[in-house]
Amino acid sequence: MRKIEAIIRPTKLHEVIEALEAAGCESLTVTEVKGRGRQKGIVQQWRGREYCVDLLPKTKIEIILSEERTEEVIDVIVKTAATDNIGDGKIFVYPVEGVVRIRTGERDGDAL
Amino acid sequence: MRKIEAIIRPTKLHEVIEALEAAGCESLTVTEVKGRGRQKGIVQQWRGREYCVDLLPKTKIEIILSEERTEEVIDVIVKTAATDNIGDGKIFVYPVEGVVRIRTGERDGDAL
Amino acid sequence: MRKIEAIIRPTKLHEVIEALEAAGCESLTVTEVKGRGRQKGIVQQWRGREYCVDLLPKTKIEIILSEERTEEVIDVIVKTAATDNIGDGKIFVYPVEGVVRIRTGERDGDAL
Amino acid sequence: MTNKKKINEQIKSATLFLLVLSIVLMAFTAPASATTVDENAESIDNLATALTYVWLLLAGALVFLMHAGFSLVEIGLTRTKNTANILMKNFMTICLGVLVYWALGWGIMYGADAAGLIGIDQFFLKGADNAMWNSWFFQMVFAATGATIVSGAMAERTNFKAYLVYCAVMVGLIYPVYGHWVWSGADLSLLAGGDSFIVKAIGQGFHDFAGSGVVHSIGGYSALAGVIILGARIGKFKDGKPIAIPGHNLTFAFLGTLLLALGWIGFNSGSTLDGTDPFMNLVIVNTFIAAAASSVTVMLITWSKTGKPDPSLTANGFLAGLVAITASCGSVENWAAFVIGIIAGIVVYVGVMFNENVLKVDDPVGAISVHGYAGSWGLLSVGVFAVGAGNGILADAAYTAGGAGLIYGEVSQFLIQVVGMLLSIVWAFGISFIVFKIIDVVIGLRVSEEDEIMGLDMAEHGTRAYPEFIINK
Amino acid sequence: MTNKKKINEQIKSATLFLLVLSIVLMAFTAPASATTVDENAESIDNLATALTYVWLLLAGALVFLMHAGFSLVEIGLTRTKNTANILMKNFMTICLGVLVYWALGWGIMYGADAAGLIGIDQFFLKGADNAMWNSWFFQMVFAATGATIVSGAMAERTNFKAYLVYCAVMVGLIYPVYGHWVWSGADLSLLAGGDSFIVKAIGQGFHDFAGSGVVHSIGGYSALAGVIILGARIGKFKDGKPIAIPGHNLTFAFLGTLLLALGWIGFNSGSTLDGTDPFMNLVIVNTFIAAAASSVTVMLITWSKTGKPDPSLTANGFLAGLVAITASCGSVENWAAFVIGIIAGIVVYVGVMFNENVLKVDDPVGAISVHGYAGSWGLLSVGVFAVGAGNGILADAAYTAGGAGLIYGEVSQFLIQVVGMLLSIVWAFGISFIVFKIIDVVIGLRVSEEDEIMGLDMAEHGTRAYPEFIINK
Amino acid sequence: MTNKKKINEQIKSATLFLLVLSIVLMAFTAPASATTVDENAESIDNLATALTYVWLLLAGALVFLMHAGFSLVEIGLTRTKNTANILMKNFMTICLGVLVYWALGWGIMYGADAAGLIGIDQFFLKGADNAMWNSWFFQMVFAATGATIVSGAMAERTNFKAYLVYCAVMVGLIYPVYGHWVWSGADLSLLAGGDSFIVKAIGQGFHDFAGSGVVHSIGGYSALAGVIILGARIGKFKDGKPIAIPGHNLTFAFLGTLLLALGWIGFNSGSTLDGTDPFMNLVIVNTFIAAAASSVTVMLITWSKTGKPDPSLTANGFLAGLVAITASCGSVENWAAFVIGIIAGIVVYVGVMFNENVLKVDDPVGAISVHGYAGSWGLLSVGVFAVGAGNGILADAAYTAGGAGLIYGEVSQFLIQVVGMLLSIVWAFGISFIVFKIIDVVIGLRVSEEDEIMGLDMAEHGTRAYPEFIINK
Ligand SMILES: Nc1ncnc2c1ncn2[C@@H]1O[C@H](COP(=O)(O)OP(=O)(O)O)[C@@H](O)[C@H]1O
Ligand SMILES: Nc1ncnc2c1ncn2[C@@H]1O[C@H](COP(=O)(O)OP(=O)(O)O)[C@@H](O)[C@H]1O
Ligand SMILES: Nc1ncnc2c1ncn2[C@@H]1O[C@H](COP(=O)(O)OP(=O)(O)O)[C@@H](O)[C@H]1O
Repeated sequence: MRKIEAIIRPTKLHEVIEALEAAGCESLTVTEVKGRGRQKGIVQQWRGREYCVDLLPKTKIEIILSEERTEEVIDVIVKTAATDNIGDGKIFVYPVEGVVRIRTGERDGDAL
Repeated sequence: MRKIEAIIRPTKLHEVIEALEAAGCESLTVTEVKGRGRQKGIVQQWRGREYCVDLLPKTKIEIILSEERTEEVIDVIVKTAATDNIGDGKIFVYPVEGVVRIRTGERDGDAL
Repeated sequence: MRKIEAIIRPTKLHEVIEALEAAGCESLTVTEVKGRGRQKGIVQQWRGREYCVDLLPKTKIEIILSEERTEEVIDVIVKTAATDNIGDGKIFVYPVEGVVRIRTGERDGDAL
Repeated sequence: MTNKKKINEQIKSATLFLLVLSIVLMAFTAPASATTVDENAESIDNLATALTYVWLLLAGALVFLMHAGFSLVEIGLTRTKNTANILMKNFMTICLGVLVYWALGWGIMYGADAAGLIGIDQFFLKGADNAMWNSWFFQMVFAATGATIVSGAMAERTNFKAYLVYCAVMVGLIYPVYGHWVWSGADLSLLAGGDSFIVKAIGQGFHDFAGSGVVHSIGGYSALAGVIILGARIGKFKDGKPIAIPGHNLTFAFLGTLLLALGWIGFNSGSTLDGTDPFMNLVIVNTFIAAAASSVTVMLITWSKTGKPDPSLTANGFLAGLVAITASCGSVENWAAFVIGIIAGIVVYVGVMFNENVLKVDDPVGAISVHGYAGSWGLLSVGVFAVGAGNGILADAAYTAGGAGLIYGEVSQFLIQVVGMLLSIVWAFGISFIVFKIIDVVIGLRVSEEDEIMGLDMAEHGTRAYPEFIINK
Repeated sequence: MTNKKKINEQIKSATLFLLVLSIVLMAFTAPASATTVDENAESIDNLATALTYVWLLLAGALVFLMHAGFSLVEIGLTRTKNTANILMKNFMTICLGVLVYWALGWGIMYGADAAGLIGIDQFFLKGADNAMWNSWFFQMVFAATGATIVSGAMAERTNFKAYLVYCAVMVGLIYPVYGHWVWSGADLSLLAGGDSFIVKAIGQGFHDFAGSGVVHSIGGYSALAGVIILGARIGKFKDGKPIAIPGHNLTFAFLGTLLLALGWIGFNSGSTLDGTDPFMNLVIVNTFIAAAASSVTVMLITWSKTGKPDPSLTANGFLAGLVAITASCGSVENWAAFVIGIIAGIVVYVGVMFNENVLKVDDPVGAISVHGYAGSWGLLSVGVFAVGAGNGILADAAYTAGGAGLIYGEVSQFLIQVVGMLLSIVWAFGISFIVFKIIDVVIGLRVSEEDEIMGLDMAEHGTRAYPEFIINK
Repeated sequence: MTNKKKINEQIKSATLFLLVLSIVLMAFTAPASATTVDENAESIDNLATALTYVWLLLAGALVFLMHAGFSLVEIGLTRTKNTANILMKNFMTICLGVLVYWALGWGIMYGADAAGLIGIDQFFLKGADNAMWNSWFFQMVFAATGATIVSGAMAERTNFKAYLVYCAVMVGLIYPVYGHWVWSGADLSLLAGGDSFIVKAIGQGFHDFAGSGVVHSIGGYSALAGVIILGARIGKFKDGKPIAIPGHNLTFAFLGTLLLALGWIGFNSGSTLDGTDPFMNLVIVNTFIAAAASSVTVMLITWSKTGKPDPSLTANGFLAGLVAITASCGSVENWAAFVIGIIAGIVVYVGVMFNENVLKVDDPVGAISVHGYAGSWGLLSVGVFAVGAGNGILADAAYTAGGAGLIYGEVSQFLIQVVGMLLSIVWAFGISFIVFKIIDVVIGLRVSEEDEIMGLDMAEHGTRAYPEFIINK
C-alpha cells in the first residue's frame, strides 16, 4: 500500500475531489496547511505598512491506496490541480505498512 | 519504529486519549482534519436551500512508537474509537526511520 | 528521499524557518497541531473552576528532502528549536518513495 | 329734579361708568390672559406627556437592545456547535414576546383586575390610545426578558420547539401574573394594592422598582425549575464533580454584558415611567455604583480563590449588581447601593458555586445565580436600606419604597419584601416546573444524546454558525 | 364757581382718579401677567422645539447605528475572504453619505422645488439654521442607507472604486430625487404635492411614512439593476442551479439584525419629525407587531419546507416586516400591522427563491427581496389597510395617509400607492442600470476572476479580516 | 351736616366702593391668573430641567457605549492571545471609573475650587441633589475614557494589576485636575476662569467644548508616557525597523469604531449640558462632517502610499476627525469642520508613522495619534476657525469660544488654545510618567517575556478568549 500526499491550492480542492471521485477514489483525508516552495510569499499590509507572509495557505490531501492504483491517481491529481503557475504544489508518495478499519477491526486490503 | 495514524471521530478523542494513557502511551500528536470514506456527507441548509458537505470533520492522532507496541496500541484505539457506525475511521501504519528529541538531541530509542 | 517531520513550539516557528532558509532549505509545509509528550498540560480556568488542557498547541513542519541533506537539516532544527525546556518537541524521519511536481509533472529528484 | 338728586345721579352714573369700564378693562386683560394661561397649562401638560412618550420610547429602545446583550452573553459562554440555535431561540423570544404580550400578556398584567390576581381585558391592546401604546412598548420589551433568562440557563440541550412553547407561556402567563400582583396598580393587587389582605396585614406595600423580582427572580427561578427537569449537559459532571466546559467567545460575552448594562439605563431610569421625574438621576447613579461594586467584588473573590481574576464571572458580577439594585435603586442612598453591590457580588459567586457543587445543576451562563439569587437579594435590599417615602433625599420622590428599611429601625417594609420574594420563588419555580413537565411529556424537553453531541445547530437547524472556521472539538 | 360746578369737578376728579387708578392697577397686574403669558407661550414653543431637536438627534443616533447593523448582516452572510472589503464599503458609505448629502443630496431633496422634480438650492447647507441642521442630520443618516442596501446585494465581487462612485451618485442624486417627489413638501412635488398633476388626477397624495419606498424600494431595485449587470458570484450557479454559499458568521448576522431593529425605532418613530407627536407610539407598536409576525412566518415556512427552521432567512423575515410596515406604520390598526407582517414574510421568502430560481440573480444577503419586494408590499399595504386621515384611532393624527384603504372601500389611496410604487421601481432600476453601465465601462464594475477567488480583502486591501484564525476554504 | 359735605361723603364712599370693587375684581381675575402664570412658568422651568435630565441620561448612555467601542477597537487591532485581558482591562476601567469618580474624581473636578487648581469637596457625591446626580453620570462616563485610551496604547504587554492602579489614579486625579482647570466653572480655574492670571493675561478663556483636550489629549499623552516606559512589544521592531503585527479581527475593529461614532453623538451634543440648547444640532453636523472628511483623507493617503486603501487606518481616521472636532464643534462653520477633518486625517496618518518610524514607540491601536495628536489639533482648531461668541451663525449661542479665530484676524483665542494645549501635554505626560515610574518600581509595569509570548490571557487570567477556534500563531 501507498500513501499519496498532495499539497495543492485550496481553490482547487473541490475540482480534485470530484475528479478523484470520478476515478473511483472516494476515500481521503484533507488538512489545511501552510507552506512554501518555489512560490514567493504574498505582500500584505497592516496599518499602511507592508509585510510579507511567506507561508501560503495550501491544502493537503492524503489518500491511502493499493500500489497498483498509485500512478493512476497521481495522474488524476496532476491533471486537475495544475494551473501552470508557480505554487501548484507537490505530490509525495510514502510506503504504508498496514491499515485497520476501526469499526470492524478488519486489516489491510479489506480495510481500504 | 512505527507511526500509527488513526483517523477517528472528533467526539471520541478524549476517550481514546484516556485509554492510550492507561495503556502507557502518553505521547501523541493530534490534528483536525476533514475526510471522507464510506460515510456519506451530511446535508446542511443555508437560507432554505440544502447542500451536502461531503468532507466530515475528523481527528487524526499520530503516535510514533516501537514496533513491539504497535499491535497493542492499535487494539486500544480500535476498542475505544469504534461505535459500529459508518464513519468510525481508519488506522494506518507507517515505517519510521529515526527520531530526534529536540531538547537534548537524543536519537531514536532514547528519544521516544 | 526522506521526510523530516518536526513538532516544535509555535513560538519557534519563524526562527526555525529563517534558519532553514539560511541553510538553503526553502520548501516546507506547516500544520497547526496539538500534542502531548513529556510536557504536562497547562491548567486553565473557566468561571472560577480550574481544568487541565492536556493537549498543547504545537507546530508541525514537514520537509521532504534528499537523503544526504537529512542530517544537516535535523541539526539546524535542533539548534534553533531547542530551549532546553520540556516541550521542545521531536523530529521524526520517514522514507519517501516518490515526488511529483504538480505544475510540470516532473518526478522525484527534479521535483524537489 | 332736585340738585341733590341730579348730583346723586351724576355720582351713580360716574360710578356705573367706572364699574363698567373696570369690568371691560378686566375683560380686555385678565380674562383674555386667563384663557391663554389655561391654554399654556394644557400645552405644558401635553409637553410633559410628550416628554414621557419620547423618554419611554427611547428607554424602551435601550431595553430592546438587551436582547442582543442576552444573546451575546449566552453565545459567548457556550460552545460553537450550539450558536445558531441560541441565536434563533433568543430571536424568537423577541418575536413571540411581541405577539404574545400583545395578544395576551399585557391584558393579564394590566387589564381590569380580577380579585387582585389577574387582569382580564385589553387583550390585543383592545381600546388602546397613545398612552397605552407607549406603555405597552416599554412593558413589552421587559416581558420577553424573563424567557430569555431561562433560555440561557437551559442552553445547549433544550429542544427548540419545546422552548418556543415555554417562551409563549412565560410571556403570556407566568411573567404577567406576578407582574399583575406587583405593578398593576389595582387596589386589590396581591402584593402592592392598598386593599390586598397581605398588604393590610403587614401594613406596607411590596416595592420592586424596576423588577428584581418581577423580571429577574421570575426568570431565574423558572430557569432553576427548567434545568432541574432538563438535567446537565453531557460531560458537565464526572463522578458527581463539575467539569469546566469553556464558552467559545469571551469578546461576545463582554460585548453582551456591556449592551445589557446600556439597556439597564433604560430599564431602571425608564421605570420612573415619567419623563419629568427628576429621581431618574438618583436611580442611575445607584445602578452604576452597585454594578461596579459587585463586579469588583467578584473579580477580587476569583483572584483570591484561583490566583487569577476570572473574566466571565467578573462580567456576571456586574450583571448581578444590576439585578440586585433594580428593586432598590429608587429607594436608597448611594453608599447603600455600594453595599448592595458588594453583597450581590458575593451572592452571585457563592450562587454559581452552590449550583454546581451542591445542587449539581448545570447553568452554562450563570443565569440562576445572576437573576434568581441576586434578584432575591435585590428584593430584600429594599427592606434593609430603603430611606422610606418622604424622608431625606427622597423627600420629594413620587415613587419609592413606602417604609424605611431595617437599618433605620423599621420592619414592615422588610417583611413585605420577604413575602414578595418568597412568592416570586414559589410562583416562578412552581408554575414553571409544572409547565416544563407538561412540555416534557408532550413534546420532549431535551434533545437526543446524539443531537446534543452533534450540536443543536446541525441537529435543529441543519447549519453551522461559523462554517469557515476550523473548530477544535 | 358754583357749588354744582364744584361738585361736578369733584365727581370728575374722583372718576378720573379711579380711572387712572384702575388702569394703573391693571398695568400692575394684568398687563404684567399678559407679558408673562406670552413669554410662557414662547417658552413652551421653544421647549417643544427643543424636545423635537433632542428627539431627532437621538432617533438619528439610532438610525446611524443601522450602518453597523447593515455591515454585520452583510458580513455574517458572506465569506471571510471578503470581510475587510465589506467593512470598508459600508464604512465609506457613511463617510461619503455625510459629505455628499451635505454638498448635494440635501439640496436636491429639500431645496427650493423646480417643477416638482428636484430641489435646487441649500447645497452645502447654505443658510442653515438650527432647525435645518437638526433635519439634515436625521435625513442624512437615512440617505446613506440606500447605498448600503445595494452594497449588500453586490457583495463579494464588486470593484471597490466602482462602488464608491456609485455610492456617491446614490446619495447625491438617485435617492434625493425620488425623496423630493415624496417628502419635499413642495406643492408640485410629483407624488405628494397638492398641485402635482398625478395627485390631482388620482385625488390623493402618495403616503410613504418613513420610507418603504423612498429608502428601501429605491435601494432594493437599484440593487437588482446592479446584480443583473454584475452577474453571480463564481460558483453560485452550477448548470443553472443555485448552489448554497454559506456565510461565515451567524452571530454577526443576528447581532446586525438586532441593531437594525433598534435603529428602526428611530427610523419609524423619528419620522414623525416632531417630538410632541403622540402617534409615535402607535407607529412603534405597529412596527414591532409587523416585524415579529413576518419573522415567525418565515420561520414556519422554512420549517415546513426543509424540516428545519432556517436562521438567516428568519432574520431576513424580521427585516422584511420592518421594511413593509415602514410606509404604513402611522396609518393602520394593530391587527393590520400583524397581517402586513405575515404577508411581508411570505413576500421575502418567495422573493429570495424567485431571485435564485427564476431570475437567477445572486444576492448573498437577500437585500433585493427584503428591501425591494417587501418595500413594494409596504407601499401597497398603505392603500389596503390605511384607516384614513381623521378616522378612528387616527382622528387626531397630524400626519397619516389621507385616504382610507381598499378594505374600507376606498380606492384612490391604493391607486396613488400603486403609482408611487411603480415609479420607485422604474426610477431606481432605470437610473441605476444606466449609472452601473457607465461605471462598468469607465472603471469596471467587477473584479477579476482571480481577485474574486482570492477574495477582495487581499485583492483590494492587501489584508485579511481574521489573520490568526485558520480558515477552511 | 351740610349738603355739600353729604355729597362729598357720597362721592368719597362711591369712590371708595369702586376702589374696593376694583381691587376685589383685580384680585378675582388678575392675581388669580398671576398665580397660574407663575405656576406655568415654574412648570416650564421644571420641564426644561426634566428635558435636560432626559437628554443627559440618554447622551450619557451613548457615551457609556463608547466603552464597548474602545474594547472592540482595541481587541480587533491586537492578537487573540491577549483578548480576554483587554476585555478585562476595559471592563475594570468602567467599574473603577464609577467607583473612583464617585469617591474622588468628581470632587476634585467639580468640588469647591482651591486656588483654581483643584476641587476639594463633594467627595462620594456628598450633598448631591437630582441635578448633581444627573451631571455626575454624564461626567462619569467621560471620566473613564481617558484611562481606556491609555489601555489601548499599552495593550499586549502591561501587567494587569499595574494597569488597575494606574486606571484609578487617572480617573481620580490626572483627568479631573485638568478637567477642573477647564470645565469647573470656578472663577479662578486655571485655563477658563475669568479671574485666572493666564486668562487675564491673554484676555480670552480656553475653549474645549467636549474635550479634545480634557479627555483625548490627556488620554493620548498619558499613553505616550506609558508606552515609552513600557517599551515595544516583542517583535515590533527588528533592527530598529517597525514590523507589522496584524490584529485579529477587523469586524470588531469596525464595529467598535461605529459604536464610538455613535457614542460621540452623546459626547459632543450632550456637552451642551442643556436639553434646550438648540446649538446641539450644529455641533452634530460639524462632528460628522469632520469625521467623514478625516476618514476619506486617510483612505486616500493610504491608497496613494501602498496602492491599497487600508481598513484599520481609515477607521482610525474617522476617530481622529471626531477627536479633533470635539473641541471646536460648537464654534465653527460647516466648511471649517470639513477642513478641520481633512487636517485631522493628515495628522493621524503622519502621527502613526512618526511614532513608529521616528519615536520608535509601539502603540498597537494608534491611540496616541488618534487621541493625543488629533486632540492637540482640535484644541488649536478652535483658535483658527472659531466664529467667536455673538457672531454669525453663533449669534445666539449660549456657549461657544469667546474669541474669533486666526482666519478672522483675531489672535487671543489662538494664544490661549496654544497655552491650554501645551498644558494638557505637560500635565498628562509629566504626571503619567511619574505615576508609571512609581508603579513600575512598586508593582512592575510589564509582564515577563515568557508571559508576553504566551499571551496575557493565559498568563494573567488562565483562560483563552476563543478556546474552540484553531489559531495560527
Ligand atoms: N520539499 C518540500 N517539503 C515539504 N513541502 C513542500 C516541499 N516542496 C513543496 N512543498 C509544499 O508544496 C507547496 C507548493 O510548492 P511550490 O514549490 O510553491 O509549488 P510549485 O513547485 O508548483 O511551484 C508549498 O507551499 C509547500 O507546502
Ligand atoms: N483510503 C483512505 N485514505 C485516506 N483517508 C481515509 C481513507 N479511508 C478513510 N480515510 C479517512 O478515515 C475517515 C473515516 O473513514 P470512513 O470510511 O468513513 O470510516 P468507516 O470505514 O469506519 O466507515 C474518512 O473521513 C477519512 O478521513
Ligand atoms: N511518540 C510521539 N508520537 C507522536 N507525537 C509525539 C511523540 N512524542 C512527542 N510528540 C509530539 O512532540 C511534542 C513535544 O513533545 P514533548 O515530549 O513534550 O517534548 P520533549 O521531549 O522535548 O519534552 C508533543 O506535544 C507531541 O505533539
